[in-house]
Amino acid sequence: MIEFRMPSLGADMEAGTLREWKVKPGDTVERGDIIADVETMKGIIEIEVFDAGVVEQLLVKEDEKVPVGTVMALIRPAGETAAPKPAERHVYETFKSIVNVKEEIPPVPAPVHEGLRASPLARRIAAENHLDLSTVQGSGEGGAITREDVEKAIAERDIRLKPRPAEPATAPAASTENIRMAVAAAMSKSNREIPHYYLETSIDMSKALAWLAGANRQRPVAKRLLPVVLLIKATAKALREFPDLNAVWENGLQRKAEINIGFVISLRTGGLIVPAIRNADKKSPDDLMETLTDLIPRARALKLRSSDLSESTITLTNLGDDGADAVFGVIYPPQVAIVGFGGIREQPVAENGLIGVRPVLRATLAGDHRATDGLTGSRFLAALQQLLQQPETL
Amino acid sequence: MTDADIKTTIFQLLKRIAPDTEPTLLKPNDNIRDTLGIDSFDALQFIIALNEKLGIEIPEQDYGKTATLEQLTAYIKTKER
Amino acid sequence: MGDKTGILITYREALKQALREALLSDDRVFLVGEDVGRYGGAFAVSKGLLQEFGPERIMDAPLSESGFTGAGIGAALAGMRPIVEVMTVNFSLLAMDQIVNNAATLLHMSGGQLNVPVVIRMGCGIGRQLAAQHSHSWEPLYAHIPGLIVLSVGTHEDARGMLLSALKSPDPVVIFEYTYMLNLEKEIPADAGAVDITRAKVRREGRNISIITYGAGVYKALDAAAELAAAGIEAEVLDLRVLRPLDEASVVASVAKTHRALVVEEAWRSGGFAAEISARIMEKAFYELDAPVQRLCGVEAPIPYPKHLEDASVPQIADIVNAVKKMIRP
Amino acid sequence: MEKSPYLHLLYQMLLIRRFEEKCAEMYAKTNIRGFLHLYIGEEAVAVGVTQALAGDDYVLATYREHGHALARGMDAGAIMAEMYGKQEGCSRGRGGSMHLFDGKKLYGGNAIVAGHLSMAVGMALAAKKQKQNRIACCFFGEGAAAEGEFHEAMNLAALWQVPVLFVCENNYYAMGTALRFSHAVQELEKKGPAYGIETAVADGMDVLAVERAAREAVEKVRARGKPYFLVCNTYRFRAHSMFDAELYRNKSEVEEWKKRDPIPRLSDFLLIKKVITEQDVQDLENRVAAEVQKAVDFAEGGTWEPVEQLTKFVYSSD
Repeated sequence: MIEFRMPSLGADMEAGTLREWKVKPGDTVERGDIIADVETMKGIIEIEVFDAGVVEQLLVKEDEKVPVGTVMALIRPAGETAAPKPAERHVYETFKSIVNVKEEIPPVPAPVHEGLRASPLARRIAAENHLDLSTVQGSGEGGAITREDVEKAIAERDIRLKPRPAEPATAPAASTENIRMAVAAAMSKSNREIPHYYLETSIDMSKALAWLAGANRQRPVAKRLLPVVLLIKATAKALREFPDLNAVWENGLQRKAEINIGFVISLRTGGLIVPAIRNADKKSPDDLMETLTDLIPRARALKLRSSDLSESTITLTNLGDDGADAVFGVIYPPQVAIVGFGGIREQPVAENGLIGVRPVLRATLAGDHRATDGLTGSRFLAALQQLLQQPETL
Repeated sequence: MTDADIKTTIFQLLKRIAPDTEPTLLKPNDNIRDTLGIDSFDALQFIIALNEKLGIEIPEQDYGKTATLEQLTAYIKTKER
Repeated sequence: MGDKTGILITYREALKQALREALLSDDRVFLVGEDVGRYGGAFAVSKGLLQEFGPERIMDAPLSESGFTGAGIGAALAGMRPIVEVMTVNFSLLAMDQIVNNAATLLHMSGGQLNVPVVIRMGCGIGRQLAAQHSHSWEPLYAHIPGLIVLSVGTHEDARGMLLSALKSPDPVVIFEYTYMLNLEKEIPADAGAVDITRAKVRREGRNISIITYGAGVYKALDAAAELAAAGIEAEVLDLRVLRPLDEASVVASVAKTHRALVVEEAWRSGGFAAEISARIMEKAFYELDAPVQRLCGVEAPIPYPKHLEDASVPQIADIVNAVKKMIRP
Repeated sequence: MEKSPYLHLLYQMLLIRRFEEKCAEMYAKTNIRGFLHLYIGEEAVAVGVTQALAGDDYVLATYREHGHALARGMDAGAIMAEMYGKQEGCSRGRGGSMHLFDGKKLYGGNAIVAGHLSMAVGMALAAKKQKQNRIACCFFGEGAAAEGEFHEAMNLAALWQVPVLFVCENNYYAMGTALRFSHAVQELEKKGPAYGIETAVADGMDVLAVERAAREAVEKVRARGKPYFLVCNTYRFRAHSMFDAELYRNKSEVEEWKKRDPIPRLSDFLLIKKVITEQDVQDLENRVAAEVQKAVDFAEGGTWEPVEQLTKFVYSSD
């Protein structure tokens, strides 16, 4: 039997409150399925399961707060059989059709509400396409929904719904307080434990913005890029040369193979959420824009998955054009650096003895002095600046 | 489209982009982004939404002409044939 | 340069040609078993080989399956490449101690020092009205045992080639040959020889359903697929060939393509090999499935003598056709 | 000499011979399928030994057991129907030629060589434990004597001192492998004493000799409650089974053995001694022919077990 435990989603998480089970005993789960919403100090997080099997028992009640590591549910691994229990009736019904086809297949009872009959493939395609299976008419054995049914339903829906309707404005109640507390705890820990050093450089953004304006003119509205994707990409590329900054400090410096940039998203209601942009160095500006388009609305709706949050190797904070001129960040432990970008400002710049006006960005680095020294940080910022002078290569 | 229709559409779209705001409380000359706390990302999403819903394409250089509710409504009307 | 022209050959003749080639190509190879020499082989597979190779290399053994199988294992340990013929799988139970406790374990028990390059062939299967003590499908029994390589000769191509590859194996190989097919004629390339004994093989491509089978099921499934094609259903036929170690990737690949699987075997249903295949699909391809995996297996009774009951005991072509139709058009 | 006991021996051997000749015919006509192992030539052994046994003794035989079934008094019709696969057969058609059973007269019909020897030991053990006067009699070929199970059964029987009569029907060929190629010591009678089991050899082509040896053996087994090993040297005139090209022996050898055919041997002896007449022999032939025909008619008229009953008798509760 697999014990599903309250996961740790970061070094700072000590406990979580179960808000909602997304499964019930008897449900089949696959690795990666969302099985619960857990409210943490970071907000409501969708919790994934990492094993395949059948949910045997739910041990934690909704609204119960339990420490990390607490067994929350028992999952019977795929292939393992259990003594039949009344609770598993619906699974049994679902797979009842696995009988000797030489025998008469017994008449299948009319589908009951909780026992929606759909093939795994149909379920998977439906999930990937956000299709509600209860709206689909099944044509398979015993009324089971098959791939064909789902594909037909998706095609029909896509014709019907263009453009897509507004999502219902029923975002879960933001637990601002919790998020505030999470930020407080992490930042306090950081300030207590991490000896920060700070560096700043000014970057001429005229080439980058010109390239961007040109690129955007040729694009449909939906494909436009924001300056921030260039900043993310440049940071990620620069990090390749400075692996000591893309690391964590846990009993010494531990470099990370992947460059996963924690991107700070501020909530209008206060507080921050920092989902990870995985392998940012390998993504094109368009890919990065797409990632942001996926992450930001979900973050603001407090609908991030646990995997969105737990893997970043460095943090990037961007105040944007409405923000202050520069930001000196507080490192998010156990990371060892945070990159900060202020607003892009028109500034007088001396060039060849003349004063010109240029859009200027103030980029900062806060580094963990246990891990690196100012020299490494300076070289990193220099590299960042160089990269932003060649936007077309990003 | 009447001014009222345009306004309703704007409110709907803003509500969708930023569900935790109250766009209907906007005054005609309020800066939309500042008042609602909308960042550049949300602003772009709003422009995309306007494009999808009304077929209007606002080029980047015109962003300055669409800062307030009043300006935006007027801008949309000029773009309508 | 190979000769790709086809020759018509019986399953028996293909087996014999493989034996002959093995004996010709390696002096260490010898055949031992009951009636392999003077009698010409219980099923005439080794007929004429005694005359060609002499009694040193074609060794008649007394009825003592445990004894001569153990001797084969010993000879393999000591540098020979014996081919042990256990006439039929039912008699192999008497040799099972040797196969399971010695051949399969020595390498591991000795910490990698002693490998056992023995090849053990046995006739098996159902369909000759030989009743309960001579009609067996015990491939799953052997496939259960780590340390063995278990091959199922479902086609003439494999009848011609599997033995040669098995003799190259440093580890014990058990080969199941199907007595029911001995007289069956099929075309194989004139230059047919050793075959890959690590992979399953798609014997017919299709996109609507995977019929996964082995041994006696292969030609039945192919016949069924031909019939189904006429009805507009494109069935893929996957011949597992190697039951241990199982080529799971080919199973998953086929299911990922067709999204439906029917597993066919003559062995009994409970704890059979179809159960293993079905479980692997659940583990590795669950989200590819558009219908529950189905099994067509032997009916769980000792095999009876009369033809009509024997036929009803194992899946037939019509059963496969019906099962597929039910899965695709419920 | 009394007439009827001799006539009875002749009748039984003749019945087996004619019955099996009919089997060969029906096999050729595909009315009988599967393996068919004929006993022709060896009739004296089953008939001779059976005379010495009591009705409730346990008898176990090999897959070459038609003779034993008939000698034990099983109905020829039920046996023929079994070979046809009809549900009126002695094993409801499920067993065929190799698996003739009768809950009182014959415990098979066992097709795994030497597999039934230790069963015989167990049946004798049960008789001993239950203080019954029964013995077990186990027939097997000389091929079985090479199997480990033969040696295990012999040792157990001697160790536990159980009333079992092992009858080795040495026909010199295990399928196609001659005795000299399958036994290092070809005097099979030497294998009994190795286990401390009293052993005798009989001429398996002479029914009177077999009967004499068997009576002495059975008497000893029953009286002492100990095993006994009887080797009957005999010969099968037919192939091992219907699928047998007989590459392993030459025709002259077969012809030589046929001169010792147990049936003419007995009838000639009785005719010379004037115990019987030619007419007696002719009457016997007629009677046997009628009986065989009746068996065939019974089998032909039999019915097929419905497919629905395929899984019947897998468990006792079925």
